Amino acid sequence: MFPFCFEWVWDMPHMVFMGGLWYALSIIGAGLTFAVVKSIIDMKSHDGQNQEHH
Amino acid sequence: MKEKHDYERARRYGMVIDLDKCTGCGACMVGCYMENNVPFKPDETNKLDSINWIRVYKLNNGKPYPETEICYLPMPCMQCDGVDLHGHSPCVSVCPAVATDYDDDTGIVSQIYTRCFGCRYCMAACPYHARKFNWWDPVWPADMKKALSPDVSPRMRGVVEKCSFCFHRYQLARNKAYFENRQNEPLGEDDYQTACAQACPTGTITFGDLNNKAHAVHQLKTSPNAFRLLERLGTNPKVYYLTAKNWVRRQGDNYLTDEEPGKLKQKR
Amino acid sequence: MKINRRNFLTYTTAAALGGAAGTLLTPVPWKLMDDAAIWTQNWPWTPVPEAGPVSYKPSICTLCPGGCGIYVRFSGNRPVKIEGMKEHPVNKGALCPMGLSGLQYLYGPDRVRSPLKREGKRGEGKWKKITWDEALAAVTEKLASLRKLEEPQSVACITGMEGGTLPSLIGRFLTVYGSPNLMRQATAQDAGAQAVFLTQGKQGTPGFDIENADFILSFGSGMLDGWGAPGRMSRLFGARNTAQRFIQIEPRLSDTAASANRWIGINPGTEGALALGLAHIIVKESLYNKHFVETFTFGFNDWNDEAGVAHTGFKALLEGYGPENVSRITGIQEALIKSLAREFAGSSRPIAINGRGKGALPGGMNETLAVHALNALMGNINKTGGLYVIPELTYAKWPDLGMDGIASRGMRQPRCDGAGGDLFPNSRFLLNRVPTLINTTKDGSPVEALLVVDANPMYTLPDTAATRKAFERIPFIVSFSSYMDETASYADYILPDHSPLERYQDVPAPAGMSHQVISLAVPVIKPLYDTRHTGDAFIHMAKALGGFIEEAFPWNGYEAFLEDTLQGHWRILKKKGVVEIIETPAASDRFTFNTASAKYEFYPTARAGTGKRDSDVLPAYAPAILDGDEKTFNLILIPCDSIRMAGDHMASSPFMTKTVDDTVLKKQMTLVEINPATALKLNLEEGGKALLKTPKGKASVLIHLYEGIMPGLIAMPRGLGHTAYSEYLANKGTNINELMGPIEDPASGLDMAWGIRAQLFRV
Amino acid sequence: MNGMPLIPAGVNRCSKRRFAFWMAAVTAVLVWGVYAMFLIWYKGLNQTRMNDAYGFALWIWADLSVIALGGGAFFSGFLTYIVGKDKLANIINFAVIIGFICYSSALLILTIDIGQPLRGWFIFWHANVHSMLTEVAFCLSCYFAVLTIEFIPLILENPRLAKKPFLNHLTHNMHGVMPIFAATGVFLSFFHQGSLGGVAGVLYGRPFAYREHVFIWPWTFFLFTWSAAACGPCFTILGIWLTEKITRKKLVKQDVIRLLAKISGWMIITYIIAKTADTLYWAFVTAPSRGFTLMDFYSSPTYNIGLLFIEIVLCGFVPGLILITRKGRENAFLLMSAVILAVMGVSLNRWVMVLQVMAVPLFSFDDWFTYMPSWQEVATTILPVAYGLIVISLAYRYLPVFPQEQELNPID
Amino acid sequence: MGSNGHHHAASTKATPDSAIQASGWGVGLFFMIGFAGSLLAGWILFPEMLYSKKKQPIDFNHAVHLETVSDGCDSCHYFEKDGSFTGMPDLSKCVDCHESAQTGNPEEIKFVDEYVTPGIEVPWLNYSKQPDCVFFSHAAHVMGAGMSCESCHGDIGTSEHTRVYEENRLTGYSRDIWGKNISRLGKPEPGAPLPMKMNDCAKCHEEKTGRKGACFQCHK
Repeated sequence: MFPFCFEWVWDMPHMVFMGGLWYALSIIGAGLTFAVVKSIIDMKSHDGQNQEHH
Repeated sequence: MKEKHDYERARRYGMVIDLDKCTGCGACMVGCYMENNVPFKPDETNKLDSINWIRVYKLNNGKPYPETEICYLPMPCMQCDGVDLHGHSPCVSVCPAVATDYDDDTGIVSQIYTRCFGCRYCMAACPYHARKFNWWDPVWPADMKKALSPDVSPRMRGVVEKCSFCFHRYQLARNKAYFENRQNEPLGEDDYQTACAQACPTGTITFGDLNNKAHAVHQLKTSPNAFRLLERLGTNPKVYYLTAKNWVRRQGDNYLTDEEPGKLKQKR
Repeated sequence: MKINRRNFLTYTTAAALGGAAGTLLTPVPWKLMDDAAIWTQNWPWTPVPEAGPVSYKPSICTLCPGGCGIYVRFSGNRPVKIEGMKEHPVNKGALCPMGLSGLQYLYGPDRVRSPLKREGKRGEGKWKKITWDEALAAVTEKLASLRKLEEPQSVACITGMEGGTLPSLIGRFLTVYGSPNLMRQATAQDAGAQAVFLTQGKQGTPGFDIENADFILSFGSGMLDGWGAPGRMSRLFGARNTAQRFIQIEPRLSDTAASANRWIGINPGTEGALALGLAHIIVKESLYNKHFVETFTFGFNDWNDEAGVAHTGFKALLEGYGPENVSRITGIQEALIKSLAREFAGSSRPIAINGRGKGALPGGMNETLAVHALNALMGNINKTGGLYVIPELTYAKWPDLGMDGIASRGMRQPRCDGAGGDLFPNSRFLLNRVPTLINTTKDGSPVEALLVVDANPMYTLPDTAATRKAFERIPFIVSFSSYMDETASYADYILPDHSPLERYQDVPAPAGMSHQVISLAVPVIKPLYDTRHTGDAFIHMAKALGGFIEEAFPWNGYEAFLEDTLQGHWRILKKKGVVEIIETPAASDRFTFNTASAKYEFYPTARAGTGKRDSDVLPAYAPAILDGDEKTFNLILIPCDSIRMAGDHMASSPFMTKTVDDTVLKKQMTLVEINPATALKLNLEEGGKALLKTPKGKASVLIHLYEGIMPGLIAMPRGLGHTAYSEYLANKGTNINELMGPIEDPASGLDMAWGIRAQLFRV
Repeated sequence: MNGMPLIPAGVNRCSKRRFAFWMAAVTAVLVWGVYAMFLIWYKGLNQTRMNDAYGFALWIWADLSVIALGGGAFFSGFLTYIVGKDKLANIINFAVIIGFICYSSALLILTIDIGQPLRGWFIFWHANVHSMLTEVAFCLSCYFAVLTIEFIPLILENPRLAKKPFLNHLTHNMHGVMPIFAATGVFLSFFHQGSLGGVAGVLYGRPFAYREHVFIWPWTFFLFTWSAAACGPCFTILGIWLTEKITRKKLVKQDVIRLLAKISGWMIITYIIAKTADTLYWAFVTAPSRGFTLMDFYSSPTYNIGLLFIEIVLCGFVPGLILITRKGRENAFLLMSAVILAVMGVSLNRWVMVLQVMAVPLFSFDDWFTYMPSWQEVATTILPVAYGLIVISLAYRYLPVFPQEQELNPID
Repeated sequence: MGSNGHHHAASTKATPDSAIQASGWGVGLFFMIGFAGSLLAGWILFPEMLYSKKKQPIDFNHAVHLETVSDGCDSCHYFEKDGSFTGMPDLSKCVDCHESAQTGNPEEIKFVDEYVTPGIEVPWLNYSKQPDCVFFSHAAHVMGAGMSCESCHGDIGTSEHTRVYEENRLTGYSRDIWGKNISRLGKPEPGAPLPMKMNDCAKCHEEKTGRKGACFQCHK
């Protein structure tokens, strides 16, 4: 899973497979972080007022 | 260093089992149990949850009395080299946690019980049913624990185990070779033998390095009577069988009605 | 910022989230996750075998009469494995599953760990631990009281078939005590020994030089099913060269038959007829060794005795065994009988062997004589590739016995099994007759006290129900077994012997071996439990009985006795574990026979006597009268042996049982083999449940369809159905002895049963 | 905290009492399953009737099936957020919930199915990238994370939670980035549905399962993804239909259902044609090269050739043809029959690819292997059903799952 | 609990509505409290709790022994003829010199009285004990690779007292295997024993032989 794990080898299968994994994880992580941070900022700027959506 | 490495890669331990010599006595199984700390339960008659690293199958030619013939077939782990001999044996490539691995030095497929988390994918992958799962916690009654060998670690429930070609004996032989400063020489045939080969009273099982001309298996495997089990699946087993009986050979693999064993080589 | 009820939850949640986030940045979750996995890798209930320096100790396997050489591998001071001894002349490294799993007998839960005295009812399993002093005193007291009553002959002792000097020691004890009743269960080897005595006048066991024979004709001997020394037989089979022919004759495709060059199915129990039929052809076609027959044999041709009475010879007997007749009896085609006879006679070193399966059942004397006659016809007596006689080992002289009147009178009493009496003068032990004799005695039992050593008659004797009934009538039973076997669990006292790896035991003649090999099993470890060598126990009892009985045992223990007995061999045996005596008989000796005629007797004069007709003396074939009427019991049940199962007094080890196929044993049920054609008639299916009935008993069994068995037969494995021992060995299937009774051979009194009539119902 | 409504505004829900009664009944089943689960964890897999021949059994089938059926979530997400089928926004919530249930169940089953649950994390930490199972585990857990993220905004729309400003903003912002999550979900789903197919397809020691490869993937890889995308929406439709029957309300407009059914129908038809081609190639080329005829694989009374017919024709072509025809979609009976057949078909396919693979003997001296699950296996397999019912009930009661509900069921 | 409830009830009345809602700063503060608290607990308290501390049965002085023996470490820790390594010497080896106490050292007297005289093996706690699944060839490392004892076991030969043995309460293994440092970051102090987890073996193997080695190289 990590390059410092026992089985890790710097070869194509690892880079492609783990690349895909970390790519997906980082998108999920970035998306979540974005939503949380933006919500904190929005909350401050809207002074705690609820927002209408959809 | 490089040369040594290449030399080591050249080793491929394997077995030649002469079915015409096997009397079905079961000594290989018992020798294996004792050597490898194989557990036992009060009832071992359900062969599908009975741990055997080598199991002797009883084949028959299906003919009525008195034309009936039977043949015993000892089946350990085939230590497959896998498609194109790359070490991707059916089991190794599927293990999600690298609990089973192909050792390039010896060609032996390892199984690390403490790494295995019991998904059993390797068992689904193995066409030979060589792999056994520890459905139960192993229990050694009374003083039977005292008979356990320290060379092989006892398994816990929930993991898969299988024949290792008595790899610990290879380790011990190498250990001795280091001590005697002959680690760069090839191991002799007698230095490393499996427990089943040693226990077999009729000399049915011959074990050695298939790539080493000095070892008996090197020559035996080229016999016209030699075949391997389910060879057509492309598993490339390192266990060869010898028999002069065509019906036995036919049962060792699958053939369409118009196919003859031994005449298919050019096809693949 | 105020904390109140409303925001308390929010703040707590915040703190918890902070805590969770922080914890993820500490080693706690990660280290615990790793350690938890490591914990599963070292569960406290998964044993960790202690490592120690590796060493090997040589000894002999004494789990069966084979006497194979073994090495016990040690890790530190723990024996961890048994491997075959390459240098041993018997097995040369080969071992059977029983020998390989020998450590399970040492460490197993079936061991009796101290002397026990019965509490509660017999066989109930309630025991009281007692000391050795108490145990020995109790037995000695009983023996002393019987002696006082002047009934020493009412003490009987059953020993195992392992041989060695221990039975001699016990025999000596019984002799000075005053009882002739030393017994053991007779085997095919005993039948062979009697045949050797009758034809050659020698006391000894037959040895077969299979190593050098080029044509082996086995009349149902399970050469690879545990016959003789299994290690030797397997090794011989593996090393067999292509010139060697091996023909197996039996009604079922056994593992031996499967490995033979040719398997010939035969109607069960007609092997004697076939042997005579083969002899017929050999004689008719003059294929026999004329020089030997004419010069060194007696009774081949018709002859007149000193009184001038004309007698029929062996040749005349054969007249009645023409191929047509024999084919009808045996079910073998005439042409095959002829070709078999020619092939046998045409070989340079053919040998004929009999004794069914492992050889645990003696079989009929005439059959054994007929098979031996085949060897004699070819002159293959006492020569390479032929039949040898292994003489009984002559031990060094022990001090002379002094005997009082009680002892002498006791020794003159007839044996309780009738062996050696008027009826069966040539038999030495007829344990198979004892249960019936006890059960038919009106009041009391002729046996007042029974000592059982290395034997388990309550399991091994045919007709278990009758045996049990007889044992119920024996007031005092002592078992010296190391294991809680059927007899031990029924005894009043158990004085446990050491287990094989803990004790000395000499093996003077491995079963079936063609020459003398004396081996010595030595204790490789100190006894694990509070056990004592049975030899020591007997010496102790002799000393306690005092007087001349004590004087007959000047040794301070069994080891000293053994040393004294083995004399010159002792030192070599202690050092090497084995003495091999290959005495090729000198040309002159080869044909020295101790019979009345000083020749090999086709007509055994030792069997002749007043009122005996020639047809009683010559080995004619007579069909065995099986129990049960043919109409009701329309099938025949035969026992079958497997090297994966122990058939005798020892139960199979857990590992042996583990190797047994699920077509033999499933859960707690025995599978019986039956031909699919027969099964079809009886509406039986593979794996189906059935009730098996014989005149002796009934059992629930499962069906296994097997093409390799003659239609009309049912084969049942021997060695299952133990009722004692631990859960690892007990309650596995049916003991065939519950279904089969003995059939007394009119010629020898030995058990000649090879089967019993039976019926099988689908349930 | 009290006073604020828990039930979304503008909709009717059954009485608390009735709801509690229903929940108690389902919870009883759940507790039975949980008990069995703990038994298995405590005593080990000997509580099952799996054996060395049947290393994969009921659970793995259940696992593969729920994942296939949960495929409605990713495929609906794909259609809604990426293709832009806006109409499907009306069922996307429900599809996500079904997906969430299916995937959480699948993960739960996996934790009981392994012999050493405490070492389960080895599959991530010590991953063997060549193993299809690793790919399954990775994509499965990542996609489960995605589904959770997709589910969260819906939870946050519960009127009581929606009052919290932070959560309110969070809902809004998560909706904003949802297409990205959906895309990631589609990517992950594509691979793990496929790798589940690969699990069987790469087994070259098992000629019944083995399929020829395209690059590194066996044909089953694509067939599994395809069939999940095809039949998953049918399961969503089935779920909606059942919810409507139980609540006795119309919750989704028929045109939405029909659109989904139409897409599903075309997916099924194309899938089953591909599946047929695959089967023919396998039967006439792959298997014979290993010495097997097709009928060797169907020689058991249980596993006979009828299964193949049922899977391909009855549960493949039939529902596919119904769903691609307008009349078929507009006839309620035909529509639901097709939906049920499709769901059965994909489940049967997973059954065959797990259990029949194990049952087929490879040696002529072996017999067909048989297996009957123990009650513990059955209980733990039913457990997810009870769990799913609980989640759906709670979600339906407290969350605005069906945007069209208010419109279709106006409160007087 | 009760008093808390009372406090809350009392304060609710007096607070304005805005304070009833949790304040952003308050949430942040509590978050930080939880965060910092768990960090402290995880990094400081946890390692203390994870390991139990055990004393060796005898306080063994390696330094003194090394002075008196002729063959260095090999005098007591040696190879058998089959190439296996004996590890901790058993009592029979000690008895060669210590049949009776040689000095007035109380530890030695204790050793003789408690172990030598009754013939009981000393239950030494092995700092380097590997799990049962591990096969370690001393011969390969010492004979083959020419490594010294110190290179893995540290300067144990110069120690005058036995160290406290820290046993992982969960796994039962010595802390030495994991490495003293709970984070396993940084290098062990010079002279200290090396950590002996599988990764440590693999790292060295990769450096020295170019390969981490196959599983069966070190597992049994």
